[in-house]
Amino acid sequence: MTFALAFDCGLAVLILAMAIWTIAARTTFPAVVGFVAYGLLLTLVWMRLAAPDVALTEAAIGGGLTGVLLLGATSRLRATEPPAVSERPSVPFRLAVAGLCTLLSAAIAAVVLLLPDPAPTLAPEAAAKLSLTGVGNAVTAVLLAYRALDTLLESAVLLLALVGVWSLAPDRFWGGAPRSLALRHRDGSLSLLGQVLPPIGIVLGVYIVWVGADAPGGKFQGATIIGAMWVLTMMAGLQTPPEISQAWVRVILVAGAAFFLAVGIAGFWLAGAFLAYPTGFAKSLIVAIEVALTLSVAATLGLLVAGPPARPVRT
Amino acid sequence: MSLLLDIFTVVAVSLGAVFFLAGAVGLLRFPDTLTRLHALTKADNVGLGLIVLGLLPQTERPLAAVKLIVAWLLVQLASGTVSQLIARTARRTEPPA
Amino acid sequence: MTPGAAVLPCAGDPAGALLVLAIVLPTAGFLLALSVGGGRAERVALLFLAGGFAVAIAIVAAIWRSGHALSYALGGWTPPLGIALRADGLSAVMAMTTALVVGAVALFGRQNFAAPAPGVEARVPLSFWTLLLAVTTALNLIWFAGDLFSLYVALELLTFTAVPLVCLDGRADTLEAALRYMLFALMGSVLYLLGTALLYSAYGTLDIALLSERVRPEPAVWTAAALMTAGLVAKTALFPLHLWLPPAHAGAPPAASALLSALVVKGSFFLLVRLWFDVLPGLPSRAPAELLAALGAAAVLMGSVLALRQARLKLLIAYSTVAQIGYLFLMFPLASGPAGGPVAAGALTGGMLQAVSHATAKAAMFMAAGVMAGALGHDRIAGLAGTARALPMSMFAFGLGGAALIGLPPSGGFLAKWLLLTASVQSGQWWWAAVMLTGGLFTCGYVFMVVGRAMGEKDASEPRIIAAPITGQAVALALAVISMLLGLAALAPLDLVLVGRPTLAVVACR
Amino acid sequence: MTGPQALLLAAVAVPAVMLLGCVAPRLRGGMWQALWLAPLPGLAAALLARGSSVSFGPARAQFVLALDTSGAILLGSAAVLWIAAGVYAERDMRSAANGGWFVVCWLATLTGCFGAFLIADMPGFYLFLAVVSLGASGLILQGNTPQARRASGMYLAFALFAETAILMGFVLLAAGTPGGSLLMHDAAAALPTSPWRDPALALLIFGLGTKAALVPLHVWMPLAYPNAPISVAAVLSGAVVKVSIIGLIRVLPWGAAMPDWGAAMAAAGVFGAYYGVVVGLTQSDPKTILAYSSVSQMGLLVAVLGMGLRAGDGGTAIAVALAAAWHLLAKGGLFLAVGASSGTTARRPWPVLLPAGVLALGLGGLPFTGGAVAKLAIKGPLGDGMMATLVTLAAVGTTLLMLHFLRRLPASAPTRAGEAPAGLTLPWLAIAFASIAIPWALYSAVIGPVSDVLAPAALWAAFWPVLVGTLLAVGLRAWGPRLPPVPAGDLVVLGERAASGVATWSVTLERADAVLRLWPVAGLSLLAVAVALGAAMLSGR
Amino acid sequence: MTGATLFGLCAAVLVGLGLYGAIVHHLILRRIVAFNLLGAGAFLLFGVVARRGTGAGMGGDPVPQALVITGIVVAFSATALAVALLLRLHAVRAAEDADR
Repeated sequence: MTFALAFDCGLAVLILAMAIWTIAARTTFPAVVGFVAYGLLLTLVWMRLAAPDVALTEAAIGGGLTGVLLLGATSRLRATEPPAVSERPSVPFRLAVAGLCTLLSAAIAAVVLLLPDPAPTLAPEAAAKLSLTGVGNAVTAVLLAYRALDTLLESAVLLLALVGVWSLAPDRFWGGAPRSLALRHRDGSLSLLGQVLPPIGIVLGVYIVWVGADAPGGKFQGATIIGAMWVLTMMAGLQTPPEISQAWVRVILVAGAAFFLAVGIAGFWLAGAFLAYPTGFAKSLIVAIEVALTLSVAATLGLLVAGPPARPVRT
Repeated sequence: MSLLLDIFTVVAVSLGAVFFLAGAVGLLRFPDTLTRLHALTKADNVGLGLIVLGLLPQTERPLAAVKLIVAWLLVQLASGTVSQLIARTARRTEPPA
Repeated sequence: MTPGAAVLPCAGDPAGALLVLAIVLPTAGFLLALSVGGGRAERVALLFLAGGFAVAIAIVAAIWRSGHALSYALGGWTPPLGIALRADGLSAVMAMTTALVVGAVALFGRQNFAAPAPGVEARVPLSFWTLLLAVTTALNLIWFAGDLFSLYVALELLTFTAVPLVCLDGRADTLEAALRYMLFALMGSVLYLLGTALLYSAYGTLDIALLSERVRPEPAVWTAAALMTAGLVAKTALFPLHLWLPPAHAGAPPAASALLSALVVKGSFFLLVRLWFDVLPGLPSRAPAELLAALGAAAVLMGSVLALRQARLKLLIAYSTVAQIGYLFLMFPLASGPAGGPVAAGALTGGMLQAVSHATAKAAMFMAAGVMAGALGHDRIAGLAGTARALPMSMFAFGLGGAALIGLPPSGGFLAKWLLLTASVQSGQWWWAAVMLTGGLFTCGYVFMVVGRAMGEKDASEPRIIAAPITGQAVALALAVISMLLGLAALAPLDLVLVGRPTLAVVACR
Repeated sequence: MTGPQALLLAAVAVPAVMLLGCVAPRLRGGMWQALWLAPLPGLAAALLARGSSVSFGPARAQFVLALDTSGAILLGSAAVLWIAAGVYAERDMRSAANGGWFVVCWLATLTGCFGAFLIADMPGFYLFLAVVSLGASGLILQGNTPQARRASGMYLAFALFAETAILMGFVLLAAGTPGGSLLMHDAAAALPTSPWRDPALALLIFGLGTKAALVPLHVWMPLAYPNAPISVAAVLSGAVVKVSIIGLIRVLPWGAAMPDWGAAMAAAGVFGAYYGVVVGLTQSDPKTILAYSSVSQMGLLVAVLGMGLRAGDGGTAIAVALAAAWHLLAKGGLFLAVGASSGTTARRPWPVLLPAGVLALGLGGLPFTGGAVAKLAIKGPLGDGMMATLVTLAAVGTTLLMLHFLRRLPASAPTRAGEAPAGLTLPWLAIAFASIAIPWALYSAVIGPVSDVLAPAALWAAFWPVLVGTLLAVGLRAWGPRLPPVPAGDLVVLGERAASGVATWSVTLERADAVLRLWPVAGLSLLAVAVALGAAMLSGR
Repeated sequence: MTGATLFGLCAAVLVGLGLYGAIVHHLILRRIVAFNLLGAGAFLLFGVVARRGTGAGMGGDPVPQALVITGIVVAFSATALAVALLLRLHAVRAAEDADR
């Protein structure tokens, strides 16, 4: 057994332990904490799987923002968490569920073991066409050229989720700002962090977007960091969420997707196909789209964490 | 020279790992939040510091070394703030031991 | 970078650009409506939906005239690396239905979801109009996308639009219904996603056309097919996975219910059809198809009986949807006979026609029920007396929609039933015919129960029935009439459905 | 489009357009006066458009109207009845509370009835059958009593069962028809060689037999007619029920002999003929007695169809159509007579009773009435065997039943005091006259010279069953009260008990649904579906 | 056994665990957490597929990696929407209880 495999084994065991903890924990808070740890461990797995782009995304979104969201919900729901054990399904029932889950897992595991060797891959093809896109990071090429449609839709999905979250506002608060994220008890150290970290974070985020064209990184990762910085300042009480009816909020939210769509449509005339880039401009357009999307995605992520409007419009 | 540096790295990283181990034991064994926090922060600061220090000679480019140091500083900042938060919350919610 | 002009491969069919347009138009509308906000979202939505309607007609015409499928390689990147849009007859028919029903819902929604004052933005109108555009994007993508992962994103897009529509009124029980719907649909999506991962692991592509050439019977495919089918079935609310449907469809505002029942459940169903008959042609043998049909049969019987037992009109219609979804699944064993045979073609056509017919009829019924509930102030079936006299147009729409569900000629439901019955006779599977006929009887039962009540004389003690605006009633009636005449109009779509299906010969269905 | 084609179209389109006109409340009010006009194009078509056909729509699913001889016979006589009943209904029902619905249902039933007589393709027939059933159940509801509601529901339930069977029968017919024709004529011709011959025939006979009140599928009939308004009972018992006869005529293959199916139909029909008489004798309400008489008479018509099928006799269709036309007019007339008699005082019953008596005994075959003509017409298909004897003996029973009816008629009379208004008696007298005249005219037009009917042997053959029946009636009068009372609708009581069993069963289903919709249970189902699908894929490789 | 296969098996188990949690838990927030666990399992499966498809000098097939990035963002949107729904439901319930 090589050292690497031993490490992988240890990692797998830890992840499974965290997963079991997350499922089995008696109350919600430790479960969520377990989930965040699980997300961070997964980041390591992604590194082990030679997927640094995914690792960045997982760390930023899977562990980070999802964790913030879930922890926030946990603390807000703590008062209402019923201790009811009677609602839980009976033991035989849970055994039946467990049995079927095991069967499903076993089926997937069997397929994993039986996978063809050598595995079919698009890596050579992606590499061969990479020069056409001008970028150096194949993942970015996939996201913004080969499968640009998915990315375009994904930005629409984020916006749509935001519309969905907003639609849950009480009518009287429509157009107002989401509830403040600031902790109930103001804390000096947090506001210090809120002042020190964001400049660094924003630089880091921009850097990740910028290198994304050629090295691991990209808009979602960078945007998440920038978004997280925003959330941090809001939590530190240094900023309040903006009112959602303000025009600039809307414009920032929509700009990224709209720009992407516009470039895609322009491709009809300039490059002969929707979402195609004209020769020689591919890289610059891709970077431009990434930048535009970064801002919008960061704003969307921040507002998704902030939740629906909960304060009346200031007049 | 490189051998010396390698030995330095091994020693420093191992020492860092020991601190982390101690921190983990403390986290599991200490009775209340504040003492646990105490164990954890010590491990974090010193352990991570030693590991970063140990890795510095192994970097190929200066930029990588800067990155490592920045990572350490950021962790310092974050863990300092978070432990502060946890400690305050603990003092508010837990009865003093 | 290689120099030269033809760096990027060119896209396919020029008419294929229509497919792009069908997706881009509502997306652009969604972005525009969200950014201009205010009271202008409605106007933006109507404008872009009208454009979408024209595009749908153009697509149908292009396919009908050329007799073969349209395709478009996005960005000029051909599969497997890139994503292709593809429209065959099936997708064209569904796209046309979408344009029709979404258009009707938009016209119907104008009275309920107008801005409170000119230029003033309010929660419900803005949400409704943006979501309506997003639903169109998601559905068109489902009909046209040729890539299993893009279809996953489209499915999620559809879920994210459908869920907020369920709880627009913000009451606790609709919120609960929406949450339950959301979580169950998410489980279904993950199962689907697992299946796509397995397929990619085995064949290195997610393109439907390429997969159909490469797929061989082996464990990865069986597991993938089982997982994806289960996930899609959960999203389609096939019995016994219908837990979320009745509360969600009954609780939503009428315009939204119409959309959900008519189109949203058809999205995952359509994907299932794609999966079974395009990705895995001939692969899933009789046994799984029969399992699906058995669940469908249970849905028909259970849904119908429960519809009969409901005290509220919208719940009755929702349970009727459960039953009608069951019908759709009866086509699987019938259409997975010898591929290319006239029996399979007839069954496939019948199944899709059933989907379209149910879409228009059910939308009309939900709208009519909404008008009645609005005028009565409740939707208790026991208190419907006098509605037929007060709201004859809505009642007529409900009755016609019901007749289309029952399958009276010349409705699309009749033709669908006829084709499916014929297929079951010709393939020797008469038991599915028995299920269809029994279900038809139950359908008569619950439709007549409502119509009979509504035709009764109003008790003097009941509060007065408020007059309802004419537009909504007219839209419902128009949809009902369309569903009733679909059997005549559908004679062309009958062949249209089979356009671009190399595995199935284009033959007359009888 | 030629003139006859236009007439065919108008026969269906005029009532249909009037029906659509009812959407406007103002037009609906004015529709009352026009009720009697609606059937006129049908009458004209029957007289002038025989043999023509007209079709619409794309070639693969044509909507074809065609008028063959049997269709023309039934259409014409039905039109006469609808006109008379329309006049009657206008006088009788106009002031009813729910008048608007009455007109709507009346026109729907009329459209469906005429459409069914004219249509030549299967989907069209199915459609018109459905329209007729819906309209008719709505008309029965106009009786506006709890019993009427029960009767209406029962009528609809049976109609739906019948239509379900008919739909499946049609699907089987079409599946067995080479070339994909949907015309009933083509399908019937291909039936003897169809691989689905037996199930198709079974379903069609079951379905159309239900519509024809073949025992034991007759139970809706004695509930429906007595509880419906008079005019409604008249058209339902006269015209509407004949839709089943035209359906059977169209779908049975007259080119080939099918002894087994023919014999089965004949046996079922004759059984019904006797059953109707026996149960009818236990009834006291004249309308119920008439309903049971309809059960009996429809049984006879089915029996004749069966005998014709058994022998492969091509002339059966026209003979049965003629007999059906007679029954159509006579039974319609008798129901109107019940209405007319309820308007007269018990002291002067004769102006009503006398013509009613002629009609009633005509059903038994009284010479010189249309009944005797009808009897002679069906002699051919019946042959000379045992079946002929049984049918003749059934005429004795019919006479007996009809005399029972005549005795009960005045007894039920004085419900409303005063003279019957002319609007009520005139249509009735007109129908009474038509029912005598039309069969004669038809016989000479489509079967043979009238002298056949007037031959002494034929006269005697028609007369003696009436005589025997009359004698028996005198005997029965003494013995009658001792007959056990049978509830109207006899077997239906058992069925309703079974239905309540189904209702409790549906409560169980509702509980099961509630359990299945629990989150964990649904989750378990999801897993189970996935695993089962996987297992099925694995097993089916 | 390679690391990729190991993590593939790990993914299979995670899927089972996630499904179990999502079905059995009676608290909706726990179901949401379990759903995220389940989703991560599915993404991990993609990651394993990507890792196995090394070639052309890349550590893995970039296409599944890109799919996972998209998938993670979609899953986050789903979580955000579900959490918002849950919070709103509780708020409305609490208001209704207060009214009563």
